Amino acid sequence: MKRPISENDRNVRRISMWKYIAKRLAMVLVVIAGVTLVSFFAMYLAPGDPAELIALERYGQDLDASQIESVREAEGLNAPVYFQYFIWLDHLLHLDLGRSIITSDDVLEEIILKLPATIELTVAGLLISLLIALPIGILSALQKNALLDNCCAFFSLIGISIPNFWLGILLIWLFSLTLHIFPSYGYGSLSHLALPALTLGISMSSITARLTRASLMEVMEKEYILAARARGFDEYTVVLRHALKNALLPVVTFAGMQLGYLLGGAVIVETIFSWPGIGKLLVDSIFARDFSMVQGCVLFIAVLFSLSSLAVDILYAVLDPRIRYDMYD
Amino acid sequence: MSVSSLSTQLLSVENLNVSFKTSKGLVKANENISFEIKEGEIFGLIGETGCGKTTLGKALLRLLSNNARIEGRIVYRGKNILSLSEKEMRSLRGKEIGIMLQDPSICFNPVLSVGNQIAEIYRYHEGMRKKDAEKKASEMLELVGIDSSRKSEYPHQFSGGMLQRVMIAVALALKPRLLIADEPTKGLDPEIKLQILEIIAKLVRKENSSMILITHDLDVATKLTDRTAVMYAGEIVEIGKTTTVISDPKHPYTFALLHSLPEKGLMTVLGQSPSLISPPSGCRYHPRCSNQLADCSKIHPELLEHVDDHFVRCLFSEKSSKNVKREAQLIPDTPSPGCVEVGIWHC
Amino acid sequence: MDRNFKLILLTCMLLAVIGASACIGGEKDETAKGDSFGENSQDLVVGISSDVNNWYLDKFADGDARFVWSQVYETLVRLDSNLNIIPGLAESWETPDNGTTWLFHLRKNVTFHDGTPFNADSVVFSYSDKSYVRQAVLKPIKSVESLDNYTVKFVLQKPMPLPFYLTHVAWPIMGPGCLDKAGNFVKPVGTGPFKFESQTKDQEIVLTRNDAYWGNKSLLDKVIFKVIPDPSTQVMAFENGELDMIIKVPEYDVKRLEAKNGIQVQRKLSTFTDFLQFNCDKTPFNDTKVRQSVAYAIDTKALVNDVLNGVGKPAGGRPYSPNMMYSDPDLKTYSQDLDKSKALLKEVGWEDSNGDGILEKDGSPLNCTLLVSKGAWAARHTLMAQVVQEDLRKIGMNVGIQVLDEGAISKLEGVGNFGMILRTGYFVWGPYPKHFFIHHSKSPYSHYHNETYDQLVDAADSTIDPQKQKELYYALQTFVIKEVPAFYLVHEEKVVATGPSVKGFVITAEDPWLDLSGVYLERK
Amino acid sequence: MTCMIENIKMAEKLSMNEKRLSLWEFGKNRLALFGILFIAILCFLALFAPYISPNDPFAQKLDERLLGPCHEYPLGTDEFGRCIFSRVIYGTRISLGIGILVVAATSIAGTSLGLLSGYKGGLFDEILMRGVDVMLAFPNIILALMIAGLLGAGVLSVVLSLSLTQWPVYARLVRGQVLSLKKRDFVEAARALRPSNIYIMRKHILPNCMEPVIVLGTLEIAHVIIFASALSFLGLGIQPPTPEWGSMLKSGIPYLRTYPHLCFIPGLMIMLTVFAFNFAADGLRASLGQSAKQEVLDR
Repeated sequence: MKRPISENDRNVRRISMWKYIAKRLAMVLVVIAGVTLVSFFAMYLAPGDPAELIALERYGQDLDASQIESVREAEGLNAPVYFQYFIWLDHLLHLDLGRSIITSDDVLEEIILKLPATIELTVAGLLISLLIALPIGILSALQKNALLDNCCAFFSLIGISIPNFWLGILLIWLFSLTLHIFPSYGYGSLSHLALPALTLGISMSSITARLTRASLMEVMEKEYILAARARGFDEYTVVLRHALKNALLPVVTFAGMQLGYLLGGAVIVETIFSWPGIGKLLVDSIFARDFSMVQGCVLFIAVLFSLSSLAVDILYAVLDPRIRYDMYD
Repeated sequence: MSVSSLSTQLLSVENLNVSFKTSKGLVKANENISFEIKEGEIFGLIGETGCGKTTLGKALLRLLSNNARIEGRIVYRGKNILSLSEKEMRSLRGKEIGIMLQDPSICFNPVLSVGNQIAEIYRYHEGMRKKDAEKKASEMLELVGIDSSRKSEYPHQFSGGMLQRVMIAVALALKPRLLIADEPTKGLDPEIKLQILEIIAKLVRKENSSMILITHDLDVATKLTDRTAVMYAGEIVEIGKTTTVISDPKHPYTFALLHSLPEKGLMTVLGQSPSLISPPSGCRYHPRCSNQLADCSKIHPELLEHVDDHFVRCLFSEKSSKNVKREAQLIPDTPSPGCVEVGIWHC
Repeated sequence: MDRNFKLILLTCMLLAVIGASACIGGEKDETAKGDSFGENSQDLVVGISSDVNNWYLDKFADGDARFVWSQVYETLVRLDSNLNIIPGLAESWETPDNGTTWLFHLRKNVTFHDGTPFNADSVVFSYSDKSYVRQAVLKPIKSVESLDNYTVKFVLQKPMPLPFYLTHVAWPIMGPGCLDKAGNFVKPVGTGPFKFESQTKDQEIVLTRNDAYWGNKSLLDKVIFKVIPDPSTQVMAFENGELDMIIKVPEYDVKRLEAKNGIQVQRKLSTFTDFLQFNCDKTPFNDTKVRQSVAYAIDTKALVNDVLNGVGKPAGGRPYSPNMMYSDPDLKTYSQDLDKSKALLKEVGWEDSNGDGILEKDGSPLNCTLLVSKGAWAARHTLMAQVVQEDLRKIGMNVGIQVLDEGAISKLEGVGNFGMILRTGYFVWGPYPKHFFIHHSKSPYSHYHNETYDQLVDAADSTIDPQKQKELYYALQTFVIKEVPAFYLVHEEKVVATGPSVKGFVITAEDPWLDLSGVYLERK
Repeated sequence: MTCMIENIKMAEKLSMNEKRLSLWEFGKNRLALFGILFIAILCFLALFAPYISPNDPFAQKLDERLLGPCHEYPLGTDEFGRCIFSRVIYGTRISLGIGILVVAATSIAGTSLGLLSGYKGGLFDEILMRGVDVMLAFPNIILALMIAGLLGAGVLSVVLSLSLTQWPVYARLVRGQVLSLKKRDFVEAARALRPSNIYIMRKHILPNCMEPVIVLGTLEIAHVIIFASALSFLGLGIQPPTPEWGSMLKSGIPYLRTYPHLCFIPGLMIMLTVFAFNFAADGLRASLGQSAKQEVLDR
């Protein structure tokens, strides 16, 4: 009577797992489609006639209507909007994000060129945030005296409210201008990475700490922790082997979720520290009114973000053996 | 059920009081509980849910949350458990006294495979190497009738009965001298329930260790236990040899419980158990008691020896044992142990 | 399948990524520190604010790119540090017919970085009609041909002081080796004291010494140009010793850096002048009186002395810094006079009818946008713009500032969608006042159209007789003061700061030009 | 910072189960008082800025640049000799103004959309929710950046861009609410009695959605203020000389080494303001009780 139970238990699980992943995949595809829509039509917010802008770039200042018209022809800008969208989409599917209006570089190439820097920054930021958050969260969840706990609480409250561009400047002021420990700008060595990563990390860590503490406290209330104690394990084993692993599951997903948001934070941090990543590229091209580049960056980031959150969900599904695959709402 | 040497005393509880500070007030979960357990004895704790039996079970291992206050003495083989250090306590838990908490479905770490959770016990307490520990774990699983190939599976992949078996394996992994089993058969369908009881009984007897069986299910108690205590509203109201308690209940509550069994024509206990914050004055059972005296609401009865080693907490039975007897005759066919046996075997 | 394992795996992955990046970083660190900051290394690290986007003569080298070009490429005619014209790759030149034909006699045994000899053909190649300059300021060139191996003949449509034009680093001599067989650009090949080694986009450009240089060879092994757009970041980096030299120190840091010992700050009046260009095709600035009132409203002295910490020279409308040719020393310039400027506005009907402090004329308020480039060339501009804004607020003009990239500005400019632009330079190279061309109707940057002005400019630019040129250019200066097609604010003072280990650097007045001859390093 | 909303949700979701008495929750309410007090002060400053501020925030005194604190200029002067104190005070106007404006707009729009889609369900709901997903697929500062960048800098574009990016949060929240409410008995009953949907929505559903929306709104003001100042900091938001904390911070950077207070003061203001609103939101949440709390948090 044991085998059958276990068997169909297994089947149930496997199926629902794949179903779940498939579902999420479909969802993400829908979202990405929407993302392309948004980033295409957002361009129509820009003042001025795209054809004219491109013509200006091509033929310089003294251009006449005929040149603008010829551009309009060449770029298919006289076709109906939805048609243009589909053409653009078609290019997209062939991984062609078009060329920069200003420098006429290939947008995708440009982005790929900047990608490593951004990834380096975000991953470092994430790691730092975890390095800060986990100890704080765990400590304040476990230790008995209220003082340390309150200190951690206060830290996290500050961390939540401090704007990261200000934090960045404070760090520059302290570590670069006053203490001369880290360089204030630039890309390359670890020492260059330090301040930007710290800025990102700290602003993220506060929230992660909060989450860790909360989820660990929740887990410590669980019956299986009592059971573990009943088996005569010392607190160390109880926490590390039994509590922490469960407590960290939500933290892991959350950390993944943040990887996406770190991309957002990166925009500001990269600009402060002139870190040659996608975020800076985005801001620069906004100032240069390089619409195709802006479009490319935003699209790229959004897609990256959606995919990362998908990956995280799947990771969670794998990490947590007892998954309740609830699609949301 | 062979009751082997009831000689040496293993555990004795001396007027134990357990209370919880809560926002609503002081909850007196246990009030001067006293009983003792001998080597190899199986002791039953019976009572409705919320009468404080689970608390008692946890109190014995000091597993209660830190807002609980425990007074009295719990003497385990000469040592007073309540005065032990955390460290000594740890060496006691699992090794000397094993406990099976209620509801296995929440008592296992969801992200560790069951094999893992058994093996770690050996690794922690006996410092075994991974391989040996796992070997032992699979032996344990086989022992409780689970195919050792399932040791790599996770708790959520087991059915309730299976998990209960695993619980037994965990609790008995270190062959404790005393096993506290809290509602081991709760929410299981009859046949599974039976198997579980079989296993527990078999293993406990085999090791000649003692057991405290906490249950609301009289059948289970009657089948397994040597002695039984009936708890009501945080007190022991009747305690004695199981056979005597069952065959000749002296406390109206026990009586009512007995007759709430199906084959006794389901004479249910009226009303519900009182709050432990402000228990009724006098005899705590009097609001629900079928045969009250005037004093029942005033005087709080003592736990008095009625006949040899059969204690009851009831004014009524103090007055005259006759009345209780008469009560008993009202009921058709008072069960003989034998028929109780039968009754249980196919319940 | 143990979950522990998965968790570990995950963390390992993260660590791996970090580790990898760290290593990459590590290596970069080597090249940066190891070489350039090691004992007695001769690698100069210079901060610039914009990358080199093109290396070939078919496009204009903009921004700080020219500082880099000036190390790799050379021109036929050069200027000394005080803007006197001197031989470059051409040893001498002559014009048989007052400026329509020019003969350049080239320097012998000069070789390009790829070893090919420099000769007349390479000049012809550099000034072929494909070159940017032939399509822009040197449109008038009819032909460029080599008479013999070391003589080149330029034929123009009209007389022009060609040598001055040829001093500009943005149209230098390039070797045919720049191109491959198919005619695509491969690598920069010049004759300059440094060779191109490598470029990391938006980060750094590395040049190595050209040992076959015809002049006296540089004492430096390498020059590393670090691209740091934000000027204040540049200064921080410089003060933290990450840079040896910054070539455009923001005015607000000059005093502090000068005070620091070890750091050397050299200042010299350059050929650039910041000016406020009006959109004369549109209201309100199509009205000369309005432009004049702006000229009266702005206090250029305060601008220089207070906001720019006394770096630079108040122009008060003078289009040329005094160190330029034909700059009229006793030109009557503007100085702030709010009453006068208010009066001028009143004259042409701008009055505050609704008492909101902003003037109106037939219903429409006196608003305009001021375009400012995003600090790539001059950090001071954003500051100056705000002062201008405040000064004009005092006379009831509501100015909105828009900070944009050069590219974005030139777009808006093309559409004519602006009121004023704050800019600097334009047709400024060496001492020759070609700059007046900016307001000429034919100029792509002109927003001013005036027959007499155009005629004056053409006349001045089609003679080589100094006396006549002087008269005409004086006339132009007074014209600009009177008509104010643009109001000239500040004569730029070039500020270069060098670190403790940099020796033997001398600043030149020419901009954009970086002269590293005689520079060497003493690292401690 | 960009992910505050989600963060708070995720974190709070669990911090609801926090049991220990500590600053994490009980303390919050004490802090909530501080928060509300501070907000009150800010509002006061914003309303009476002209009377409170000692100097004209625009007036440049080029000969009094970069002064330290003195009795004429309580917080000193900036790079144009403008009174920092006055500018900070006027800054509250902008920040609060934008915050409240955006939150008002988005909460109304989001709530009504959420109501509809939750109540109607079906295709409309599907489409709207996918829309919401799409909007939330952009790290929100980025979308705001793009829109602001395209529209060109200025107050209007800031408000617009933030409004366009913030509404989905409310929509999703309210929708979730409605879905849970629809199952409740009293709504069922009401339906049985009175078939008019509008009536039911207005009378029964909307009031029950309000509490969490209010809490979220308070939280949102904080985020909007941060976003707005971030945009200005990047130079895409409010343009100088308008006194806005973000742009003040930006223009202070060149003087970071010599006059760090140019950067410190506005930054501190932003942080305290956000601080205050976060506390206030927590306080509200607590006072609205577990239920409302719960609902705010599941998206």
